[in-house]
Amino acid sequence: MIKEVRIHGRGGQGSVTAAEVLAHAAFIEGKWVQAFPYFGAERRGAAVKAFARISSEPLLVHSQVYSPDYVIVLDPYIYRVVDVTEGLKGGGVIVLNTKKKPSEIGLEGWRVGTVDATGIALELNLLVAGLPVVNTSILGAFAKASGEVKLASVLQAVKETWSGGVSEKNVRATELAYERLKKWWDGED
Amino acid sequence: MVQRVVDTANHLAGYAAKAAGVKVVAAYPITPQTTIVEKIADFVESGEMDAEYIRVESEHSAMVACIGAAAAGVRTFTATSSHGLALMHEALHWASGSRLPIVMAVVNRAMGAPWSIWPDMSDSLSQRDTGWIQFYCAGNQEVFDTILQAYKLCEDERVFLPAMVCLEGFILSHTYAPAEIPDQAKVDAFLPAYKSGWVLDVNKPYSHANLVSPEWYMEFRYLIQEAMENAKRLIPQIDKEYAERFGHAYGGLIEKYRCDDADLVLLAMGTIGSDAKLAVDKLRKEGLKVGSARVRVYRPFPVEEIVKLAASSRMLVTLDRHISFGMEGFLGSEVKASLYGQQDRPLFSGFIAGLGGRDVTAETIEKVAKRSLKMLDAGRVEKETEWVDLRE
Amino acid sequence: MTLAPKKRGDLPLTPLSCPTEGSMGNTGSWRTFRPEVNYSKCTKCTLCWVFCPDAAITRQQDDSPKIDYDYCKGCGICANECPVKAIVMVREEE
Amino acid sequence: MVTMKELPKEEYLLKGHAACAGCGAAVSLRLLFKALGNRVFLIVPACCTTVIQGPYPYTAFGVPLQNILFESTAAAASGVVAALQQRKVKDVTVVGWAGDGGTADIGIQALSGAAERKTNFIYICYDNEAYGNTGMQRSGLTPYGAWTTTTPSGKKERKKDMPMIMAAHKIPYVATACASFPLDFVNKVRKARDIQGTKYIHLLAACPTGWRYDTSKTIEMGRLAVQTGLFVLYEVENGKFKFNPPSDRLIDKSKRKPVREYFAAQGRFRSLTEEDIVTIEKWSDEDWDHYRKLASECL
Repeated sequence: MIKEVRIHGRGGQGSVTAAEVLAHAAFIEGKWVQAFPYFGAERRGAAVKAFARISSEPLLVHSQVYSPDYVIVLDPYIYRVVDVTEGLKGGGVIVLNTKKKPSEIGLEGWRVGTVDATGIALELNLLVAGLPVVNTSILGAFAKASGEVKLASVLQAVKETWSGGVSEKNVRATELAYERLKKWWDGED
Repeated sequence: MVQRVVDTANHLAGYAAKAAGVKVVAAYPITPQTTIVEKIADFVESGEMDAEYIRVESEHSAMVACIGAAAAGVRTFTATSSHGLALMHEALHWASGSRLPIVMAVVNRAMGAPWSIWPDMSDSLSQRDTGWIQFYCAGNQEVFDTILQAYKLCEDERVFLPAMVCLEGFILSHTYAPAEIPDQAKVDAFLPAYKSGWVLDVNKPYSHANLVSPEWYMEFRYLIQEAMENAKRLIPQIDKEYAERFGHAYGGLIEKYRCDDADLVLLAMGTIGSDAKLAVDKLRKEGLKVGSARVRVYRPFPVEEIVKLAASSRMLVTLDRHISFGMEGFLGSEVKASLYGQQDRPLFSGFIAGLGGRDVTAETIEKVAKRSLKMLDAGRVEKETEWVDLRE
Repeated sequence: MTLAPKKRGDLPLTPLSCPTEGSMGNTGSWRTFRPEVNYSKCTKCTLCWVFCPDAAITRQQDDSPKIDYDYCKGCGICANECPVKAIVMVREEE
Repeated sequence: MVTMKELPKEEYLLKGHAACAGCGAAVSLRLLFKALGNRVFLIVPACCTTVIQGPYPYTAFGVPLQNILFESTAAAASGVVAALQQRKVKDVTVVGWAGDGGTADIGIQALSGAAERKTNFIYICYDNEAYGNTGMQRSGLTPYGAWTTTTPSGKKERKKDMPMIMAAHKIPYVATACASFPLDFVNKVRKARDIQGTKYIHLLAACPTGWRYDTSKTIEMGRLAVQTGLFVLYEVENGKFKFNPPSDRLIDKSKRKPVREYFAAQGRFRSLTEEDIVTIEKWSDEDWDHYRKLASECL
């Protein structure tokens, strides 16, 4: 069984890192994984995509992701300019970083979860070059929304990617995002 | 202890250079190769790798610096892509003519004009006749393993030739996947200390590669051809030894998948050869007797393996991520050339696919196979070369 | 050092050439004029030896020159540079 | 400072080599080995020295010599130096020996890169002011007005100032030299050997075949180039410019021979006009002014 994830963000928000950490978390659980950027030149600020595959068997596939099972949206505005549901499988889950409630997004018909990852970053002073870091914490929300990876695995992957204070803050942010996810389909709106 | 990582094929190429105990790296950055040399720069600066990293001013100089370093007695490594490889062209000839066992990672990228940073194999396949051994990989682990195997092969006295280890840009180079980095002591046991056929030595003051008249030039070329034939014999042996030591095997020259009773065999190189397995599984479920064969070594070309495949099947189909303008894809040409001496040749059709990063999915490969099966049913091939997914 | 190859099996894997006097043969045959040393005039300044492009002049024990006619190409630099004109160029047939 | 009689008798450019009669480069190679002995790796691109070796299976060179691609002398040296560093070999001098085309034209990129990387080697450009090996075609170092086979009516542009280009790389040692002043050359090579980093020596190598003069006049031609002030012997050591003898005695223009003596001695300058000569002399005066300024700044 292969599960495919697409991550939307803007250049500089760490979409590719999010895909890597997610893949790493699944790898810790003994899964076969891939993580890769959209094949192109990434430019700071421009809309970008990254992908992850999580599989119970070795991955022979090397083509791009066309019909993901999950979509993660790092940027609160990008869903207005990019069709984040493109190719998304029926019943697919979308996890967005936004202050809004899932019902306020306007993505009717999809299983939408939201979390204010930007707010969490500001709260914890988790900033890089003055910008809030949201790419790791949202994986906590994704873990809860999808059930594809355990929160503990995500935290482990975060600890293996960063060290010291940065790691601690990322861990805390991920835990908070896990706790604060609002799921439309479970009546948490 | 085995180190289990999730990392890109490019980073694994860097890990392989480190594991191989490379002493001189000379490289110039180019997308999508860059993360290989960035990784090596990190290794060298952190002291994890005891090597000189020469930050040369061009790919031409990268290859020539490797030639100089290899001639001065140390193991060398470089990496490039596309136009960088093209710029090296004459130096590639000089390296093989000098019989120096240089190993280079080539991160396949299309050639311009126009600019493209996306993968196809026209860069490395254009270097077909330079006297370099060419490996094509289909996964991150294979990139690591093949680099180690390449050193073992190139430094064998029956070979003493340079080798390219090719991996498709982005598809492998920038894709994170799990891989194992074996214990260093086990690598050292597999790969002995650097060996080359000659070395600059004040006690043996030879002039290397001065003018050779027509009286002997041909014989020196013949020696290279012999070395290539030797390499063809040795690659499966080295792959087997590697599998015994490290548990990863790649089929030597060709990785066959469900070919034994196949009517039709799909031939490809690189990751298309991996995705082809998915297509084969699907077609088999439909009762269609299709197999796939991934040509892992393009030079020396596995003629005998192709002949065997032809003998056991009714149709061979190639998927080339390459076009030789005015002809067809190289893999197609060479598969056919391999079979000319055979009686009862199978049908053949060649497909051009995936140029400049056009995605080749399992569904695409399935479509190619079904189209070819129709020709097989009809007993004739309408058009020997077709372009897959070409827009109207 | 290895001898000249006679058959393919004698070749090294790549051309490695051995230091040899007369790598281009007996280059003395290129000559039209021949330098001759008048040892009674020679001051043993060694300039002819220093400036000979062909290493065809040996500096002897007493610093006087000895010309190797097997390899001297007859360029005439030695005669031109000799401060006391102790070397003269003579036509080969004379 | 070495004397003539202290020069070693050993020859590492062996007699019977394939240089033209009267070859300035061949004299220079002999002197190079008199300076360094045989613990030398010589890197040679396509140039006259490719041919001078003679054909396989023989070579006229008694030191290890790597023939390499035209534009890549300094790149090959970079690799060799890195390997020696890894092998902890310290008693071998790496020398790149390239012609003017291989240095100032096709090879300038690799040379500039190697110098910028502080590669520890000596680079010697033996400058015969044209592509001699292929039969005298114009190079970036062919002087103004000179005939070559590709400038049949004389070159219309000035020669690149290669040693000053190298000095601009802030390498520790740049020098000019000529076999006509053999001890000066030998001393400079030995000095270069003992300096860490990239050392560049620009060596004027008179060529009877290409310059169109009698083979016996090679040493005289180099001497004349210096005496007329058209070629100036100097060194730039750690940025400090210094005239070397005999150029240091020619700062006063009246001490120099007239430039036309140099032109008259060579067939390749046959098409120079009076105006050309005046122009060249003016350029030469400007060069001297520049050098004099550099020298006085460094006092």
